[in-house]
Amino acid sequence: MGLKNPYLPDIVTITKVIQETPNIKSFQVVFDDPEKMKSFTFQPGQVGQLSVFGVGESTFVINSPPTRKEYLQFSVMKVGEVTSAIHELHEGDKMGLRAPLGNWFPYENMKGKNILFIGGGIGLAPLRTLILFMLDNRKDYGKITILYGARTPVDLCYKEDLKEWESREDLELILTVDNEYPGWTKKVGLVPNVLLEMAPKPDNTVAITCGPPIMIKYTLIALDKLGFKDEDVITTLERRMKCGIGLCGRCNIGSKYVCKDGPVFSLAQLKSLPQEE
Amino acid sequence: MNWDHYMEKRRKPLSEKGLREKISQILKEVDVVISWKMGFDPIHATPHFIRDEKEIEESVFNVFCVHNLTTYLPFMKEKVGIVVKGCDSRTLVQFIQEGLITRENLKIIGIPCSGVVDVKKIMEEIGESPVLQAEILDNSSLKIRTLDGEKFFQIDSVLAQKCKTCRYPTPLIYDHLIGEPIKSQIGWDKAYEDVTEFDKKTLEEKLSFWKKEFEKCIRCYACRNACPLCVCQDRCIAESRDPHFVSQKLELPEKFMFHFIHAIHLAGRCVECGECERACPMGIPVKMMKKKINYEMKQLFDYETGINVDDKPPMYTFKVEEEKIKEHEL
Amino acid sequence: MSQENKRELKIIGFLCNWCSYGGADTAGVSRFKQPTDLRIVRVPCSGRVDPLFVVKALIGGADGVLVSGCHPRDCHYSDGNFYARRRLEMLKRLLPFLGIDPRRFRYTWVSASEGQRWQRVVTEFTKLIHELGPLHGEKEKAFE
Amino acid sequence: MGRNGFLRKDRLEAYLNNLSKKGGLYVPKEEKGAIVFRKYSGVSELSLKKPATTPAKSIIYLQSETFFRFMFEKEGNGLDKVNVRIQENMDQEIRIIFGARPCDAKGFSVIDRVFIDTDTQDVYYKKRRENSYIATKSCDSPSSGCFCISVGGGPFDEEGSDAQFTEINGGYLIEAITEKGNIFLESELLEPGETYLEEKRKRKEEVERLVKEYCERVGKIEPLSPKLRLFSDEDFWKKHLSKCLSCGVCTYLCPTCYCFNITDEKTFYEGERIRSWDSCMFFHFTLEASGHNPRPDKFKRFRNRVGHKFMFYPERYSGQIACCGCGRCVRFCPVSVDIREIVLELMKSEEGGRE
Repeated sequence: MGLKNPYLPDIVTITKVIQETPNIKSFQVVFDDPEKMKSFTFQPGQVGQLSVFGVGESTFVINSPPTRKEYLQFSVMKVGEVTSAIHELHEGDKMGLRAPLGNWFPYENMKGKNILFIGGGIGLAPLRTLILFMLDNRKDYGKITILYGARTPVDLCYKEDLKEWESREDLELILTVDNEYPGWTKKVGLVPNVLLEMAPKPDNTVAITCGPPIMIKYTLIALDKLGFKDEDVITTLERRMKCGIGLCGRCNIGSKYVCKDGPVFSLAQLKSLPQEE
Repeated sequence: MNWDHYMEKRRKPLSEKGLREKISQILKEVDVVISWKMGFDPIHATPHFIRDEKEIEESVFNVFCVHNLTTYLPFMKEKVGIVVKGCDSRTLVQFIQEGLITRENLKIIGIPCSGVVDVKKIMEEIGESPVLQAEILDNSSLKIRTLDGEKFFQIDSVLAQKCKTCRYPTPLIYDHLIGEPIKSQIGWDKAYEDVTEFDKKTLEEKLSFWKKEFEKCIRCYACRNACPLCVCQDRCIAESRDPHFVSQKLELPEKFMFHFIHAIHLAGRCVECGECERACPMGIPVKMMKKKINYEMKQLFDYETGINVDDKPPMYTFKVEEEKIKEHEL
Repeated sequence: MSQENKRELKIIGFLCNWCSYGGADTAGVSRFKQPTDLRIVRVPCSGRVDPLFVVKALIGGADGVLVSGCHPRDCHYSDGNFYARRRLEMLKRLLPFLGIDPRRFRYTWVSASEGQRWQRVVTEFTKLIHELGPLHGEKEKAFE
Repeated sequence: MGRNGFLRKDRLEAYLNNLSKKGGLYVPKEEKGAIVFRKYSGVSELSLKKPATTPAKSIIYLQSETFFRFMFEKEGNGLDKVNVRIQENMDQEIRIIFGARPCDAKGFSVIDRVFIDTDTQDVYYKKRRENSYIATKSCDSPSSGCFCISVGGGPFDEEGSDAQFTEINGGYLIEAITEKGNIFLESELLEPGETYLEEKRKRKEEVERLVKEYCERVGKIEPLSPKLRLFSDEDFWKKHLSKCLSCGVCTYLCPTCYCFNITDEKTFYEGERIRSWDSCMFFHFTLEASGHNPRPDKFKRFRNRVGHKFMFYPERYSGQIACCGCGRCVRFCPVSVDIREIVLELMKSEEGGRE
């Protein structure tokens, strides 16, 4: 037939499970088909549909960068039926994967610019892929700043990465937690407030933010206050998705489908769409 | 079934003017009044949410006001005024029994009702031709002008099934009553003749009847959503994955299961307003299952739904010694 | 082997934890001979048995369903089986309306000490279901 | 139009019997209170008088279908981890639809744009669409709630049909519209149709006038501008949708609605992935696992439905409206929500208040 069936998942095997936080696990997977593993390409920010057969599919961003190809990594927060089922899985278990889906961060347009990453909780996942990608192409970008917050130190994801980033000279990492915590000596405060305190300059800078809806809401307000233009603010959206290819109709915001036309949108694009919660 | 003589006697015109005045009066005490107005054509009325004095003018009451407006109440947080027919009022009684509404937040305008029509039946008779005009002549017949011409109906011949055996034409609970109370002569047995008749069929006949009917079901959930007593709505177990009673397949077992869920969750609660059946676009007699359970509730517990606010629904209570339930020996 | 070496049928039993499950256990410990068609689901109380469990079982492939709880007045939770009695009686009367033989569903009371009664209940019910024959075909289920 | 032929009514049975040998033949059938498309089993059950209750959509775009089956397996001595094997479930049946209405067929072209004119084609739909042959019956008169002409269709509209037949002179004039439509003309039971063309032209004029007159009460429905202010006015939607029951009648009976759900079902060792119609009117449609729901209220859901059909879809597909005017959503809505009224009010507001 020759026609690709976009609904058929590839089988992947879990090679490693990392407990990031009490309710977030990262899963590294490889395609069972070695050819597929070799030929698979994607762009930073693109997503995949992981499926636990018999339970269902859910969308997650590929948070390992395209420049590191030994495995694909997904981080899963346990919230619903599918994510709970994924959390039950171990190394060696099989999943289905349909990837890559959706659009990606416009990193080509960011060359030569300063990059400000603002993440909250598991919202660091989509940023991670771009951060690692940029670090692998470090000379293409200006100053890189990462502001990352979580509820408590326990809820910070990618601790290995954070440690490494903290030690690097070529990027600035600011960590914050919502409330005072025994032994925590870094910043305390909500991400938008810390952002205002930092007062980064908007000149030649792109801000990329991802996190819980409430954090994004106030971060966008803060960025506006700081003088960031809507075109220079980029975020990723989440919606309930099923097909992942813009057909099933549920993840739309106006005429745009988050699964196909997104999940990456600039604030300028978002403002042109009907406002939903 | 001969019920004509009795309908004739009780059919009386209603003053819509009186209704509008009453709505105007209670609108001062509540946030919204739910009534009816004319819908997209003269034989389709539609629920009318009145928040503004200006909207009162549109409200109507006639044989096309088929909807049980109480279905919206359990989800409304505002103070509501509502217009009810006799049958609809039973829902209110049931709501109060189950604590689903607060009586103090409600103003009820009752209308003694001499029956509404079965709009589907009329649609069928006129071949779904567009209706241009509908007129009620001397309270007993209808003149309906469609694109195909004029047709006359005796109202009695197109009366909704539930109205033919209506036992409570006058609202059982109200703050204001428009018009004179109407009494019904219909006995309880008479109202359940359809159930007892159907039950006489063999098991095979009954199973194949329901298979044929449920085959048509498209799982649109209109029956559930139109049902005033189906208060789980967005939390319905028919749509949940855990517990997982029903899959998304469109096969008969799924449909049987869904309709069992609907009926069993209404055991001892269904007030037989018939909204489920009326809402069904596929013409499935979904009310029958519920009526059968009600029939058994009467046999077992001498209980009738939505009659007395102080009653307790039979499935919510028990007796240590059940007079009517005998241990089943093999 | 099943009753009279016929094809084994699927009978689902919902047994309350405190009485009937114990009754079944007593029957087992006492080595009372029982048919093997019954598959037991242990529930905390007969009051936990949603009539829809029974319906789901019958639609899903069971040929018979047996619910058994503590005798009235003996409920571990004092009144669970009183509610169960009303619900299950309602169901039993509804089933034939949909064309399902009400004899395929039975509810009864067996206490933990009544091993013999349990044996009788199971044996008789299984025998009855075999007399009625399978509800579902080998390939096609009754409601398809 | 291409070739044509005339079928006398008394030959309809023989004709359909022959047609049913060429593939699965689906016709509208009367089933106690509803007309539904079912496999042909005899001419006596055929019901062509009025449009079917459910559109022909479900014959090609099944309400529920299995994408693939999966099996959990182990190799050899079974000491390894469990493997999953996937088996695609592609439907190869030839489907012939006889007696849908022009609006039903037009609905398919709305769905085609989404499912086929894309780089990620819905192969299941596409396959079935390729394997299907649709003969529509031109309408004799409008039905209650119809508004095909208002949305650019009509009682003789050819869009999406492979062939069309018109009831005249005690029979049916069958005309092929596409190459595929010839399947309906390959029959020895047909007489030459040329002599009936004039009669059909007259009939067409007459019916179109009748339908037009009825649709004029509605007027022309145009795509809505994304800049429409009233569209984001919650009070407007609340006013119109307080009565909405949030059921799926309007979407499931709509020939153009195509939104779907994907769910898994499994027994112990195997299972299947199922695609089933979903409705944007349901609370669960957009409910996320976290509990967040971007469209928690029925009026927001309905706004999206109107938006999808008259604003978002036209934006994506060069001004085409995702509505064929069949009127089922109006006719069968249990509380008579009238989408025409809502769209017209939105359009009117645009005239006065364009930004």
